[in-house]
Amino acid sequence: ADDLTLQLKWVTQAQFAGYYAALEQGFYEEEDLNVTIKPGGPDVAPAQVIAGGGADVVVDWLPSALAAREAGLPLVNIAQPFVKSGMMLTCRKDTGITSPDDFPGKTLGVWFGGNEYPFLSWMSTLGIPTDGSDGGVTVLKQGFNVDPILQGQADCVSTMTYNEYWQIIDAGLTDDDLITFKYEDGGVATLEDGLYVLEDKLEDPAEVDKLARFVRASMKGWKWAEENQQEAAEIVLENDDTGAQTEKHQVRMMGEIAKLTAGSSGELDELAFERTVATLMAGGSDPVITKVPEGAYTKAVTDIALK
Amino acid sequence: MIWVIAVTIFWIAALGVNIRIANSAWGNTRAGRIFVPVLFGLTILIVWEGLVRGLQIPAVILPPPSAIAVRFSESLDILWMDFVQTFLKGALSGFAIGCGAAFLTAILIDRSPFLQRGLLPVGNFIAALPIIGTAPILVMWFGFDWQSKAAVVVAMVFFPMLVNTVQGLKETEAMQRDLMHTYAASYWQSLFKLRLPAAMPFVFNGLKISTTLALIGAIVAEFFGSPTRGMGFRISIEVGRLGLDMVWAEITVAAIAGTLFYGIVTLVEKKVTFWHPSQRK
Amino acid sequence: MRSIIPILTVVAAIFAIWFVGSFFMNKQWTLDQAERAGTTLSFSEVLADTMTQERPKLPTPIQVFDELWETTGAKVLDGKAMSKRSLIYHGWITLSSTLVGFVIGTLAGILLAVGIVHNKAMDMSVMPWAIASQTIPILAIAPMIVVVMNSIGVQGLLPKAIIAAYLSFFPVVVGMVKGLRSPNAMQLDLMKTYNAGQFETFWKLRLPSSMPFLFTSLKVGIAASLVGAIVAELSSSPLAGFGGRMLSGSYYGQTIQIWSALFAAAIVAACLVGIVGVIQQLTLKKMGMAQ
Amino acid sequence: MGGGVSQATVIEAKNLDLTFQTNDGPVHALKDVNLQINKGDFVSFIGPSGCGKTTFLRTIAALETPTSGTLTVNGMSAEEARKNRAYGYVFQAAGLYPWRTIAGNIKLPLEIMGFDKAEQNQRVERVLELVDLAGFGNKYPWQLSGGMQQRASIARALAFDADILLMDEPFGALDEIVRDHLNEQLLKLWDRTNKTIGFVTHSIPEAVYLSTKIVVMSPRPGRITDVIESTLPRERPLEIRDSAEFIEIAHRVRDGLRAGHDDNA
Amino acid sequence: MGGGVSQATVIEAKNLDLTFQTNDGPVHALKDVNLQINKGDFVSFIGPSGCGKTTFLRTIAALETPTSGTLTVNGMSAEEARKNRAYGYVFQAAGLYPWRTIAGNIKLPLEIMGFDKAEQNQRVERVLELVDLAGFGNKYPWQLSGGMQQRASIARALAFDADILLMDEPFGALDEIVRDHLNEQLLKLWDRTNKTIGFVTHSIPEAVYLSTKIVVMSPRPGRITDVIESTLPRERPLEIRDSAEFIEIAHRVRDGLRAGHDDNA
Ligand SMILES: Nc1ncnc2c1ncn2[C@@H]1O[C@H](COP(=O)(O)OP(=O)(O)OP(=O)(O)O)[C@@H](O)[C@H]1O
Ligand SMILES: Nc1ncnc2c1ncn2[C@@H]1O[C@H](COP(=O)(O)OP(=O)(O)OP(=O)(O)O)[C@@H](O)[C@H]1O
Ligand SMILES: Cc1ncc(C[n+]2csc(CCO)c2C)c(N)n1
Ligand SMILES: [Mg+2]
Ligand SMILES: [Mg+2]
Repeated sequence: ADDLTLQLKWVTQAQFAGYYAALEQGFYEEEDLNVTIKPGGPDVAPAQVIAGGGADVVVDWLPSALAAREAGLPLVNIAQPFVKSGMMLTCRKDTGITSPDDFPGKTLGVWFGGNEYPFLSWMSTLGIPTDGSDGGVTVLKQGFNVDPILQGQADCVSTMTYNEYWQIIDAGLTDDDLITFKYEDGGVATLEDGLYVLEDKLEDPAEVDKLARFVRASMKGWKWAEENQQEAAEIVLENDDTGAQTEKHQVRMMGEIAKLTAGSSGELDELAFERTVATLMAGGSDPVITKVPEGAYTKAVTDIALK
Repeated sequence: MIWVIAVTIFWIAALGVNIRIANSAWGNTRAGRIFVPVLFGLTILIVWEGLVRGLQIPAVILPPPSAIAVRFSESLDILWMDFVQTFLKGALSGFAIGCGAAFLTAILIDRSPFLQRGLLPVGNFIAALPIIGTAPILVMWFGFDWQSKAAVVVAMVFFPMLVNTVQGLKETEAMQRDLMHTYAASYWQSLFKLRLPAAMPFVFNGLKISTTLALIGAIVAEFFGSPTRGMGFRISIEVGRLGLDMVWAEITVAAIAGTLFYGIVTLVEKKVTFWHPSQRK
Repeated sequence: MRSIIPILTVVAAIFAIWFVGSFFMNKQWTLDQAERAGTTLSFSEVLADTMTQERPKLPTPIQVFDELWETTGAKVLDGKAMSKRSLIYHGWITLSSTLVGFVIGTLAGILLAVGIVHNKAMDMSVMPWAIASQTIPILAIAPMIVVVMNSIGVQGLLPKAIIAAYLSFFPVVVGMVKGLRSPNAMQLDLMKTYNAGQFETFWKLRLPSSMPFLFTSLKVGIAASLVGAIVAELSSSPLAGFGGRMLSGSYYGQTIQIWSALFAAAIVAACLVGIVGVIQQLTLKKMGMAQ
Repeated sequence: MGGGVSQATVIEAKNLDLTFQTNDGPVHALKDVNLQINKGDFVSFIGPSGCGKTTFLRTIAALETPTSGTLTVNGMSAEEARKNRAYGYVFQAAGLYPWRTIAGNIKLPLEIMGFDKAEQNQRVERVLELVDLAGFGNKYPWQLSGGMQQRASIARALAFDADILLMDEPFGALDEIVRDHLNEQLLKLWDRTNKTIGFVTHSIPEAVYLSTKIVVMSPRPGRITDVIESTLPRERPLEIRDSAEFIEIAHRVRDGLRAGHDDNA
Repeated sequence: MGGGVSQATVIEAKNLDLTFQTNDGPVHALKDVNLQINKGDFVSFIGPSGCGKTTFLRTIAALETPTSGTLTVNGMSAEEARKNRAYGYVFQAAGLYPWRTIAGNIKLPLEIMGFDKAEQNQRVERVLELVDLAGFGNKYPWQLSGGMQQRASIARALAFDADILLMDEPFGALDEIVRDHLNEQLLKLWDRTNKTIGFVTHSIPEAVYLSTKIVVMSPRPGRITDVIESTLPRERPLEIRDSAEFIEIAHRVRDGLRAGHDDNA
């Protein structure tokens, strides 16, 4: 069997259920692959791991992958299991926010590390300054959780439809207390959770074949997970090393994730790619990428995998 | 390969020079004492540069010092802004509050052996609470701005400072105390004329430990939420986009600021505890 | 032993303040919830709620110790001591890298100190940089160390141990340099009158006189090593150990979990320091230096 | 006897007992000590190491508390006398504060007792002169030899001019010539000011030369074995040490000492 | 004179000069020192504090290097003599290693010089006996009184039986009775073994009682002002100290001392 290591972007959770499902259901084995899945964490940069040779394939978001590419690390998207973005801003209604027009003067929690650019370009399309000047918003670098909105330190925080949003609900706020703004709706959604490899890997046909088998098995895993959500969540729980996840939360997350992967073949949608690039290049005074990336994705792998 | 060999040769040569200088009469002059460590540092930088180039280590893993220097000089304004936020606002204020409070607490509990016996072990226990756990809690309590960073610093420096000061206040010799006793000196007289001066070497020990803790505490706390500036903020976002040259530029600022801070405290210590045997010769 | 009562008093006082703190910090949330639900609560209802919230701003000691028991003692009784939900499992992960790191850091520290004491060039060049090295935020370089070690094929325990060692070597260097230099002029002169070599002077004079300093720095060093191991866990994969627990607790807003991991870490630190203390007592007694 | 100017009792110990509790069991440092010291007396304590000389001096200074028995100083309890700053004490080691200059060290008691600045400076000048250290006021203790430090500590005890002076082997660290010189100075001071002096020494000639009363002590338990009243005149040139009377007193002291020493290896 | 057994020169200093460089400028510790010490001599050095006694002894031991002049020990340079372990040295303070028992401390030089285990134990026994510490071998230094510690340090210097013994105020911390006793013991040892001894003291009677040659020194700069050859016989009971001859030598030493002392406050 061929060895292959996959580095996740985040900790073990249903966000990555497809890969764990493929592993546990033997889909990788069927493709003669011996896959190791490495969970990530907030202090793990997948791009750095792959640069150091610690992984063959990484799960990453397009903004940070493109940023890494500009920094000199030739990451290439080989497949895109997520077709929709799950990122949104969640605000408390009692702050008086009913639409993005109410943002000025408010404090917003934003995830950085590449994810701030969609936000910044969104604000710049809305004409709201983010540099602390009058009539603008105050931006906070949000940590790993939703405390700022619970403690009232921020009026809105970044959330994922499948995760942080439910943490707010679990903490005791209700759907009615909250109002959400999806990045999709603002037209600034970026491609999340794609599979990336280093460019030189694609020069070797044998490697490409291996990757194709990997993508094929992974997509099979994703489809299986979409159909068997309860079991998929349980598989995730078994693989969680921190022992901190709960079944309730993972089952719910699996349901939300399924909405984002639904209908995906794994093939990258060029339009979505170009939209993301446009968003990132528009972003504020210090854009994450300065020139249109060349060769940042390839269809070579999915072409074989989906044959 | 050429690079690696060149680097090795250079290293050995530089080390040779250093050993020579250190053992010569020059090594005892002020210039020598500055030159030797500087040459040592330069050697490390050049070896680093050579290895990164020679082994073609990708810049996204370890950038060469030259790239860091370029980034440093191009980003002075950002670095300065971050420095003000993290060091001047977060670390310094936390250092002042934490050390000041610990000093006063030490004087207060010094009168009560009961409190000392109870508070010091518990204090040591609390001091062992790792910052990684306390920082998110304090950020949750004190908000995103520098106040929470100062709080983290206070939590980190309080007990090392307390333990050292309490220890220092005990550092008088029996005879020195007896002397005060023969003068029927009051509590405050013997505090100010005997015990505080005698405690100073220990107080400075605590201060020196606290300088490095303060900076690290303020930076690490920013990983758990911050406004959009600060050294920790910059490091964490630049890691996310593989701007490692900027990360190292910030680390450089941290190392310089920390060493200077330490050095200044050491200088003050020299002035204040000039009489202590460890400062003589 | 005469310290027991004072310690208990202080602990009791802290718990009292802690309970009061829990009440005031968690109160706002309780009141907000009630307001949203459109009910008003009596004081005792507020009090009861602040003591039992699921995601309190400040959990009460009871909640923390309940959780500690649930994840340690109760797991042992269930025979699941090494399950992933057991703090014993996570504690072991942290402890193993702490101990390996401590050994590496201590050995490196002692070697460096020996070099510094015996070689003037090393003395002059290394010390300022050792200080500078400790002002570097470890959290920033930990991921790089992990990645770099990874790229040369070192994985698992060792990268974490190296980071732990990085934090623990410094106190050992400082303490040992002081200790190895603690013999006074007369003690050194005595060795000279016997025409003893550097090696004999080291074994028979410098090393024994450095023992009290060594142990003091070992105590600091082992606590630092634990902190290093926890920091390293944030950038290691998979996320486990006390560091992993704190982070995932923080990530999911599980304050009780953070606090219990925090306390578990502090308890382990206290035990480690205590063990070094016992070894110190025994050694110094055997050497006749404890009176 | 000895031409004392006044005979009021200054220090009186009755059936004094002092036991230290140590890890190895109790140490009986003073047993059944009875002694009366009058105004103007110069009393030397002599005896083998560990016989309780220091302990007795410290008890007078209220630095130790007797286990039983009574002790009065100036008619009050030792503790009250201490609070009244009735005595100056010179410790066995100099014990100067290293962060103060010599002058600063001598000023220390003056500051505590609230003398004004001018008075302080004047007194510092005077006592520095007295112990032959004029000009060394601005040095720090570690810049002086052991003997000079010891003299500075004597100056410190003299500065505030207490009526009682308690000195624990003040001249132990000095060479014979300086010692002779300071012995002379001390005698002059005592003669002029009529202070009461308690003085611990190991040297028989020194004890005989200085004292009006020599207290011989013996260890385990620490007790007074002999009290020898000196028959020497109050006026004592150095040469008196070659006189037959001097040698005879010295012999008596040595015999007393040796008797107490037999059980002491 | 003095009935020396052999007259071979053991230590010879010619025009010895030693200057310390300090922050406050140079200190001229030894100036133009000339001295010859023969085999079997017992030489005492006496002089006011700071006159260079310790410095001279340390120079002989090659612990200090003279600035100019020549010094030979056993016909070789002082440094070579040190490498040959030609002497035992007793420091002004006991300086026992606290982590070793008394026996362990005495074994220290024996271990370094590579004596075998049995020999080590035997020697430890013997020298402990010699300084009256038999039975204390297993105690730690802090369990002994200052005087006992000092004796242990003498035992340590005697253990490896060097031909030369250099002692820097070895009895300074002892009371008179113990001191007398150890003086006697030392004389006996010297008489029996014919060692060459260099001995620093502050006590005139001690110097006179012990020595075949008394070197009087004077400070600033440190130099030898007088060398007095003793006319006392080699056999010396304690009572000899009351003899006219003794008193006469003591007077000579005191005069020499006082002469050098006049410029020294
Ligand atoms: N604080 C103490 N605790 C226990 N024992 C003590 C204490 N102080 C003194 N002793 C003991 O009391 C005895 C008398 O000691 P003291 O210091 O009075 O003797 P000394 O006559 O002054 O001796 P020296 O001539 O050596 O100064 C000794 O056996 C000593 O060990
Ligand atoms: N290491 C040194 N550095 C500078 N000066 C020194 C040093 N050692 C001694 N001296 C000075 O040299 C002079 C002679 O000192 P030394 O110790 O030989 O005197 P001593 O005769 O032994 O005095 P004491 O009787 O007090 O022991 C003194 O002035 C002393 O301050
Ligand atoms: C430091 C850091 N914090 C948050 C995010 C945002 N984020 C990206 S994936 C993911 C998991 C969703 O459950 C989250 C929270 C980030 N990228 N980096
Ligand atoms: Mg005494
Ligand atoms: Mg000397």
